[in-house]
Amino acid sequence: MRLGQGKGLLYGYAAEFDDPTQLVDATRAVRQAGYERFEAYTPYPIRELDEIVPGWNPLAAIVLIGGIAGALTAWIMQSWIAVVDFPINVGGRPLYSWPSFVPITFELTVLFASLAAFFGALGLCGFPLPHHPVFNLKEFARVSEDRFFLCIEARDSQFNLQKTAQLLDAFEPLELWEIEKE
Amino acid sequence: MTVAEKQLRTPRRPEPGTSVPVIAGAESFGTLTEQITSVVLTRPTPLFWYCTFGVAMAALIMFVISVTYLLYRGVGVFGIEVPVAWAFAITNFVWWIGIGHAGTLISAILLLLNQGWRNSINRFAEAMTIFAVMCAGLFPLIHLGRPWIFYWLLPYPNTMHVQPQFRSPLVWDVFAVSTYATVSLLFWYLGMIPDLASLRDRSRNRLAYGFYGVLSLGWRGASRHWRFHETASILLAGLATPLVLSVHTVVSFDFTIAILPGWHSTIFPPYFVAGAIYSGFAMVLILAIPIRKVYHLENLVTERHLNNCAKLMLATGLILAYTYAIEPFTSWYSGDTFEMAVVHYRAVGPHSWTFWLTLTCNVFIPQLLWFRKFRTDPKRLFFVSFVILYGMWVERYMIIITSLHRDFLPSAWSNFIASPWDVSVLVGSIGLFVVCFLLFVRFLPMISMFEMRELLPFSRPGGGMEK
Amino acid sequence: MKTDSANNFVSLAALTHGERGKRYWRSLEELSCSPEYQECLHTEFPENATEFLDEVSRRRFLQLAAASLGLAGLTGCTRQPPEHILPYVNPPENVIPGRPLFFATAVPVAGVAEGVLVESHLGRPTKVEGNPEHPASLGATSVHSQASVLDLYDPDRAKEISRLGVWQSAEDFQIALRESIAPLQSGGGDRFRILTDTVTSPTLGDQIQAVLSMFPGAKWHQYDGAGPHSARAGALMAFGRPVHTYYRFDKADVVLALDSDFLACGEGATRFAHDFANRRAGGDRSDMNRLYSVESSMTSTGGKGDHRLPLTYSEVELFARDLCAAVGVPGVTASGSPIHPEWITAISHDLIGHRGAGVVIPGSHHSPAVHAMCHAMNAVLGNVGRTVTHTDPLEVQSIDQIASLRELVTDMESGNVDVLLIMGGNPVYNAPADFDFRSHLHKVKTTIRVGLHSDETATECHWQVPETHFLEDWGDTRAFDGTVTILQPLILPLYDSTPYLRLLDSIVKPPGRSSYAIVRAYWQINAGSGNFEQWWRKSVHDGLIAGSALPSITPPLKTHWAGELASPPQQGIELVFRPDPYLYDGRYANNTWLQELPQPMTKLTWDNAVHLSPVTARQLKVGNQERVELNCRGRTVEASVWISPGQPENSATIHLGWGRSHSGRAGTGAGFDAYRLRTSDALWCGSGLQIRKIDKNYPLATTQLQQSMEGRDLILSATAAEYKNNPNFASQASKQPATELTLYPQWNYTGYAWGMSIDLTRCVNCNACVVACQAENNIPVVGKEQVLARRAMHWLRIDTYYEGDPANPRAFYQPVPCMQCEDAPCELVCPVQATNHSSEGLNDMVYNRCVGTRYCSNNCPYKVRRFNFLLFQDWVTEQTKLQRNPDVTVRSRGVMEKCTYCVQRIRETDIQSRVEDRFIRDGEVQTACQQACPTQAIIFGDINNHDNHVAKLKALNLNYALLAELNTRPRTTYLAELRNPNPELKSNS
Amino acid sequence: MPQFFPRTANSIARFSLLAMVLGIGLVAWLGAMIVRSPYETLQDVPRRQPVPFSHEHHVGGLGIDCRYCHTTVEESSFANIPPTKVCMNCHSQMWAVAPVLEPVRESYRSGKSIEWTRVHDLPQFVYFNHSIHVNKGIGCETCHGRVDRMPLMWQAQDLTMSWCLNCHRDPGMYVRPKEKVFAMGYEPPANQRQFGRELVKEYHIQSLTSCSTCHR
Repeated sequence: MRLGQGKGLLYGYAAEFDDPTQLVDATRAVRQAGYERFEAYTPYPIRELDEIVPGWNPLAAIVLIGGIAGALTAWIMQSWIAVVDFPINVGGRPLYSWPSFVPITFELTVLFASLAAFFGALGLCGFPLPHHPVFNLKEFARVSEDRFFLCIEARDSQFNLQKTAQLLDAFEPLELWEIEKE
Repeated sequence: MTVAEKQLRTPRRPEPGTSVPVIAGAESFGTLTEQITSVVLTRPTPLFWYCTFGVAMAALIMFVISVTYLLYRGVGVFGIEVPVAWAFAITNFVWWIGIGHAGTLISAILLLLNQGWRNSINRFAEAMTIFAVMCAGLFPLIHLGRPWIFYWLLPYPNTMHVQPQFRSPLVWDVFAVSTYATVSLLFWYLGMIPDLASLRDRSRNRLAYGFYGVLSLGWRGASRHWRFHETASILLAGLATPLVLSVHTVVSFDFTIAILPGWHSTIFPPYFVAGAIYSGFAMVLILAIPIRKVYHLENLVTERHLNNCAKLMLATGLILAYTYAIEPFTSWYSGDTFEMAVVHYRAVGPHSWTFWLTLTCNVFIPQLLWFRKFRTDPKRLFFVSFVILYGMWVERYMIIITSLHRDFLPSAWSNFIASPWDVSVLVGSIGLFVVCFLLFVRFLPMISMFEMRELLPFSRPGGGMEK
Repeated sequence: MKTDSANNFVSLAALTHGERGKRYWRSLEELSCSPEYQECLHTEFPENATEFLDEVSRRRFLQLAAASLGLAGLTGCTRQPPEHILPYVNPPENVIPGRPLFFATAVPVAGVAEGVLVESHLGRPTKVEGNPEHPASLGATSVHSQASVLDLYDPDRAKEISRLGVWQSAEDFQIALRESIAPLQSGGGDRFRILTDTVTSPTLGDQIQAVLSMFPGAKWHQYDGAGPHSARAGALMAFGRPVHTYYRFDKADVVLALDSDFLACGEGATRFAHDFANRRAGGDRSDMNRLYSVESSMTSTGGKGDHRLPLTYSEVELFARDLCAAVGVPGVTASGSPIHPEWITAISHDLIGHRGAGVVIPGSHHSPAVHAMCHAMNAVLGNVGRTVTHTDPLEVQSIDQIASLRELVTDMESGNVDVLLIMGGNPVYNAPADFDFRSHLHKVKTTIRVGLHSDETATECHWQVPETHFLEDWGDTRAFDGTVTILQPLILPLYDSTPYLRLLDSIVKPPGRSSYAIVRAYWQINAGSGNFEQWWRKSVHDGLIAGSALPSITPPLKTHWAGELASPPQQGIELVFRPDPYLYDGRYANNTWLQELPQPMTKLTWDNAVHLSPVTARQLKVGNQERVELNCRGRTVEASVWISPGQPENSATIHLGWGRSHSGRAGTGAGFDAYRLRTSDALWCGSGLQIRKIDKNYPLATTQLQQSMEGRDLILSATAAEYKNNPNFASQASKQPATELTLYPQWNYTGYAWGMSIDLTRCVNCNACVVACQAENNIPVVGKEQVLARRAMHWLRIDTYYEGDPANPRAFYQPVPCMQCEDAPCELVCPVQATNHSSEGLNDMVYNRCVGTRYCSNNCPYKVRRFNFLLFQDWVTEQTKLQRNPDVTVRSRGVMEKCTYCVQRIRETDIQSRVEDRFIRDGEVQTACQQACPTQAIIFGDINNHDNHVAKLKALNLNYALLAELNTRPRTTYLAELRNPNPELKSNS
Repeated sequence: MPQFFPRTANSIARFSLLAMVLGIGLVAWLGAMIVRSPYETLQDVPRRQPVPFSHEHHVGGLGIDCRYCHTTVEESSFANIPPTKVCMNCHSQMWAVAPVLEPVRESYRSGKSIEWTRVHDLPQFVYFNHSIHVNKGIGCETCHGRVDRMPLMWQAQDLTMSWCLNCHRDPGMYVRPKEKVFAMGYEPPANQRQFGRELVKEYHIQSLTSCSTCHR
C-alpha cells in the first residue's frame, strides 16, 4: 500500500531499500530519533543491526542451564540404577564403576544443551508465527530475496503520520509503504 | 545504479592465496536466489533425477524384502556364526556413521573456523549426515536376535524392575547415536528456516506456499530473528563439534572395550574419527560432483570446494595411513602372542584380501591427490572418492572379521562366509540413503541461500562482503 | 611338553610355518593344500551360503511358521495363552509333582548292558544317569546310555503293525503268525527260523529255547553286524572253547592295547576307563600306570597312550607275534622281519617286569590270531586271574555268528525256509555283502520282522512289528562281567508295539501273558532259594541281581596254533572296518544327539569318512572333503576323504553304521555305507583297496577346524619324571597377573562359591559329558548345514589338539565348558544385564532378558557361548517335547545360551538343604557332565570350603587356569596332564 | 501471496506444537498403565472353571486346611492340584448327586482328569518353588490373598517381577511365624519391621536377588 491509500487500521510504515548501507543508516537515525517500536528486515544477518535494534539475548544462559541439567540427569540416573535401584555384580566390577558413566553423561549434556538452544531460539523469536501484519504487504516477500525493509510501528509513542514519513523519506527508500493491521 | 546491477558488474577475483573464487561468475542476490529456489519451484526435474530415483527405489524395495525375511526367519539368515558373531551389519553401521561425520564437520567445525567456502556445501552435507545416521541406526536394530525388544536398551520404568547395563559400550552407542541424530536434525532445520522462507515467498501455488509456510514457522528476516538464529547456530556448532568426535569414539569403544586381539587398542578412537571424516568427505564429493553438473551449480560449488575437500581427504588419509603403520608395531612391541597372531593372519590369513584391499584403497590410490589434477578434475576426483568410500567399508570389515575369526583358542577358529542376505541388506541401505537424498534435493533448498548472500559484494553495509 | 609362547615376529612366522623344533601345522586342509581350502581362502561367497535350508531346517518349515506366530507371544505386549492343569484322578504312590523319581534299569548295547538310573518327571523318562552300584557303570555312563532316552522318543520309530505296508491289528498278526507256523510243526519245524541280535538276556534265551523245543527242527541264528566275532574265534584258538574275557585296569601297571579303543568304546568301556584313570591319576600320582597303544587308526585310547605306534592291521599281527616271541609264548617264533624291534624289547621288558600287573588287550575287531596271541601273552605273563578274567560267554548260546548266518542264507537260497522271524538286528543292511541277504530273503514265504525302526530289513519283510524300547517294558540283560539287571519300564509303550518276550510266549502259550509275568516267572525258577518277593524287590530296586556275575574260569591254554601263524600278506592299501564309536553298527543312526556328537578325534558330525594318513593322501593327491571311489575286490562305494594324523600309511579306516537307506529323518543318507565293501572273508580288514579320486567336493561338518595349539600354553603337560623334578611346572607356566595390578578391587564371595576342576590326565575323550549336557539342558540339534555354518549348540566341547609329527602326533584332550569367570568379559559388554554374576559367583545367563546382540560371545575368550541364530529348538515334534527337562528353560530363537554349571541342580539342592536348614554337602550337587564322566575327570563343588574335593584339587600344584593372562579369573580350572613314557623308549615321547 | 495464513493460524500452530508434546507423553503413560493393568496381568480377574469350586466355602466356611488339597506345598516346587479322588473323599457322601459336581463324578468314573484353568500362571522361564517359601514363613495369603473370601479363584497380586523383588529385597516386611503360614487374615504386628528382622535371623532367610534364583 503506498502512503495514503490505506483503508484499514495502520500497523506501521515500512521503507524499502535494496542496499544494506542505506538500511543501516536509516535504522541508526530512527533509533536516534528516539523510536523504540521499529524493526529492520533483511535477507541475511547484518551484525551492525544488532547494536541498533533494541532487545536482549539470554540464549547462551538457557543453553548453559540445559547442559547442566543434562549432565546431572545422566550421572544421577546411571549411578542410582547401578548402585541403588538393582545392584548387580557385573563381571566383578564394583557397583559404582564411575568411569563407565562418563560417555553417556557427555552425550546427554550435549543433547539437552542442543534442545535448549533450538527451542530457546524458536521461543525467543516467538515462533511459530505464520500470521503477521508485515505479510499484508505484497512486496514484503522480497525481504527473503534482495530487499531490506525498515518498519516503524504505529503504536510507537513517537509515531506521527507526517514526521515519521518524512524521517524515512530522507533516506531515499525505493518505496515507502504503509502496512495495515488486517 | 542498483545494488543488483553493481553486483552483476563487479568482476570476480579469487580471494588472496586461492586460485578460484568461492563464487565464480557474476551473481546478484536475485540471481542467486533464483538459481537455487528454481530447482525446487520452477525448473523441471531432470531425467537424471528420475533414473537414479528409480534405481535407488528398486534397491530400497530389496532392502524391505530382505529385512522382512530376516525378521521372519531370524538373524541367522546372515552369514554370522560363532566366533564371527558380528560381520556385515556392524560393518555397515560403522561405515554409515562414519560417512555422517563429514557433514557435521563441514557445517559445525568449519563454521566455527569461519570458513566462508563451506557455505555452498554445508546444507547438503548436513542432509547427507542425517540420512547416513538414519541408515546406520537401522543396522544394530535388525542385527539383534530379538529386534522386537530393542527398547530394553533404553532406561524406562518397567515392570521387570531391570534397567540397561551402563558399562556396556552398546548402551553408550544408543545414547551417542540418538543424540547425534537429534542434534544434526535440529542444526540442519534451524539453518534451513530462512531459506524455507525464501521458498515460501517465491512459491506460486497455495500448496507449496502452505507447505513451506508451515516449515518456515513465519520467518520474517527481522533483525532479532537473525540475532537468535546466529547465536543458536554458533552454540549448536560449538556443541556439535565435540559431539561428532565423541560419536565415533564411542563407536570405536564397541571394539576397544572388548578384550579381543586386534580390537583391544587405545589407538582406535582417533583412528576411527579420522577414518570417519575421510570416508565422509569421499561421500560429500560423490554427491556434490554429479549434482553440481546436473543442476549447473558449477559457479556456486567451484573447483575451490573440490580442491579443499580433496585436501582434507588427503590429510585424514595420511592420519589413517599412520595408524595402519603403528598397529603392527604396537602389537609387536607388546610381545603379545595373540596380538601378533592377528596381525599375522590379517596379512596372510584366509581374509588377507581385505587387508591388502584396504591398504590399496585407503593408502596407495589416495596418494594421487597430491596431484592438483586429481583434486580439481571432477571425474578423477570422483573416482578417487569412490575408491576411498569402498576402501573404508572394507577396512571396517577387516577390523571386525579378522579379529574375530582367529582369537584366543585355535579350537574355536573359523573362516567367515557371508550370505547373500548380508549383501542385499547393504545394497538396500544404500538405496534407502539415495532415495532420501534425492527427495531432499527435489523439495528442499540444497544450498544455503542466506549464507551465500553474505559472500556477495555489497552485502555488507559500506559495500564489502564476508570473507 | 608345553611349548613357550612365541614373543617376536620371527618366531611367530616360524611357528606358523612350521619350523620350530616340533613341527606344527595350521589345519589339515592347509597341510594338504586341497584346492577346496584354497578356494575357501579366496572366495568370500561360495555356493553353500549358510542359511539355505538343510535337512533339519527343511523339515522345520512348519516350526518356522509356528515360531513366527510364537514371536507375537514373546513380545512384551501380549498375554500368554491360558494354561490348563490336569491333576491325577487317582494319584499314584510316592509321586510328588515337581520332584523327579529315579528308577534302576540297564541300557543294553548289542546285548551287553550298563546299569543306569533313569530320571522320571511325572512318568516321563527324561535323563539317564549311571547306577553307582552297577559294576559296568559305577555311577558313570557311556555315550549310548545318555543317548538312549532320545531313542525312546525318536519320532521315526516303527509305530504300528503292518503287512506289506498295510496296517494290521495285533489280533490279525497273532492269527497270521499261528497260521503260518502251525503247519510247520508237523515237519518238526525245520522250515521255521529265528534270527536275532546277540542275545544275553536269560529270559529271552529261555523263551527262544521254549519255542525251539516246540519246533525241534527249527533253528536259531544270531547275527550282530559289529559283534565280537573274531574275539570268539580267537578264544576258540587259544582255549578250544568260547571264552569271554574282561580286564581289571585298576590292578594294571602296564597296558598294551593292540588296536584296542578300550577306553572310549566297546563293552565295559565305562568301567575300564574308570579303573584306568584311577590308576593313572590316583593318590599323589607317584605311581602312574603306562599305556602302550599299537593301532591301525587314530583312536582316543591311542591319543591317551604314553607311547603310540601306528601300524597297519596286518603289521599289528606281526607285531603281536614278535612280542609273543619276546615274552616267551611257547611255540611262537618271531616273524622274519621284526618291525620296530626297539618297541618289542621295551614293551616286553616292561610287561615281563610287571608280571601279573600288566594287560595285553586286543581290539575286538582284530584278527582271531591276535586275540589268541593276547590270551597267550596274558597267560604267560601271569596276568590271568589278576588283571585278566576269563568267564563263560555272556551269550545265552555262543555260536559262530557268521557261519550261522551263512547257513541261514544258503537255506533261504535253496528255499528251505518258510517262516523267518527276525528279532532285532538289521541283516539286510549289515550282513556281509557277499551273502546278498536281501535277495535271498525274498525266497522265504513269510518273513516277520520285529524291530524299533522300519529299517532296511523291515521294509524287505512281509510283516513289520514294532518292538518296545527297553524303557517301555520288562526284561533282563547282562553286563560285561555277566551281572544281570532286570529291566523295568518307565513309561507305557508309546506305540502299539510287541515285546519279543510276549511274541515268543504267544507262540508256545495262549497269548496274554505280560512281559512282567514272563520275566518274574523265569526268575521265580532261577532266583534260587529264599523269599522271592524280597529278592525280586531288591533286584529290581538295586538295578542288578546280586552275585549274578559270571564265575571266573581258567581254561588251559592251547598253543598248537603257535606254529602255523602265517604272516598275513599285505598288498596295496589295507581297508580297516571299525564299528562307529557312536552309531555302533548303525543301530543308532537315527539318534540326532549321536549324529551331531563330534567324533572323538576328527570332530566330524553327520558323516563318516575314509581316514587316510597325510602321506597316503598326498600320494593319492586327495584332500579333505574330496570324494573318492573305494574299490575293494570289485565292490565299490563312494566315500569322502578325511586326512587323519596318526593313521598308518597304506591303510584306510572306515566306520560302519553310516549310509543308512531306511533309518529316519536324521540317519537316512548320512555318510556312506561301508557294509557294501564288507565280505564274510574280510570282516574287519580287506587288503587290495583301490582308491580313485572323483572330481566332487563334499563338505564335511567338523566342529573344530584347527587342531594345532599354535604354540600357545592351552594344555600344560609333563612326563611323570619331569613332574617329579619340577612339581610346580604348571603354576610357573601360568601367567596369572597379580591382584594388585587390577584397577578395581576384587569382589569377594561369602557363602557358596561354585567351582570346577577338570583333570586332563583323566579325560579320555569319550564325549559322554557332551551328550549328558545336551540331555540335561534341552540343547537343540542344529543339523549338518548349521554345523558347517559353525553354529553347533553344544555347551560343552572337548577340544582335541595334535602336536608333533603328523604321521604320528601326540593328542591332547581338553573339555571346555563355560569357565564361569569371576571377572567375566561377557557380562561387561551385555547392554541389558542378561548375563551377570550370582551371589554364589555363577555367571548367570538370563535367556528371557537376552536381546541377542551376541557381543558377549565376541568378548568370550573361550568362545563357549552358543547362539540360537535360527529357531533351532524343535517346537512341533510331540515326542521330543516329552524328553525335555522341565527344570530348564527351552530357549527359542535369537537368544544366547551357555553352560550354567547346571544351575537348576544347584538351586534344587540348595532349596532342599535350606528346607532342612542345613548346608549343601560336598558332592551333593553334581553337574550333568561330572555325573556322566567315567573317569571323574570333572569335579564340581563349593571352593570356599577347603575340605571339599574340588577345593583340594584346585590346591594341587598341577592346577592352572586357561588363558590366565587375561585375568578373567575362571572358576573352572584344569589339572595339567601327566604322562608316563618308558625311558627305555625314546621315540614319540 | 500476501498474508496466506489467517490470524488464527498462530494459535493453531502453537497449540498443535503443545499437543504434540503432550500427546507423546500421554501415549507413553497409557502404555505404562496398560502393562501394569489387570488387562495385562489378569490381576483380580476370576477365572471360569469346569467346576465352580469355591475357596470361600471350603476354606472360609468349612475351615479346611490348605494342605488337605495342596498336599505337596511343603515339599515340592509345585503346590499340587488335588486329584479327583480328594474331592470324592467327601463328595461321594455329601452333595453326592448335585448336578454342579457332575464333572467331578464324571472324571472319577471315566478316569479322565478335570481340566482346571491355571490362575497363577508364571511364564515358562520363571521357576517358583513353593516349599522354600512356605518353610521360611511366607504365608499363602501373602501372595494368594484372602483365598477364604474368593468364591472363584483369582490372582490377588499382579505377579510382575518387580512385585517379586519387593519381597526378595526385604523379606522382613512380609515374613510371619511358621505356625501362621497357612492362616488367613493374619495381622502383622505393629513392629513388623523389627519383628520381621528377628524372624529372618531365626529362619536363616536370605534375600536372593540373583537372576538364577528364578531364571534357569
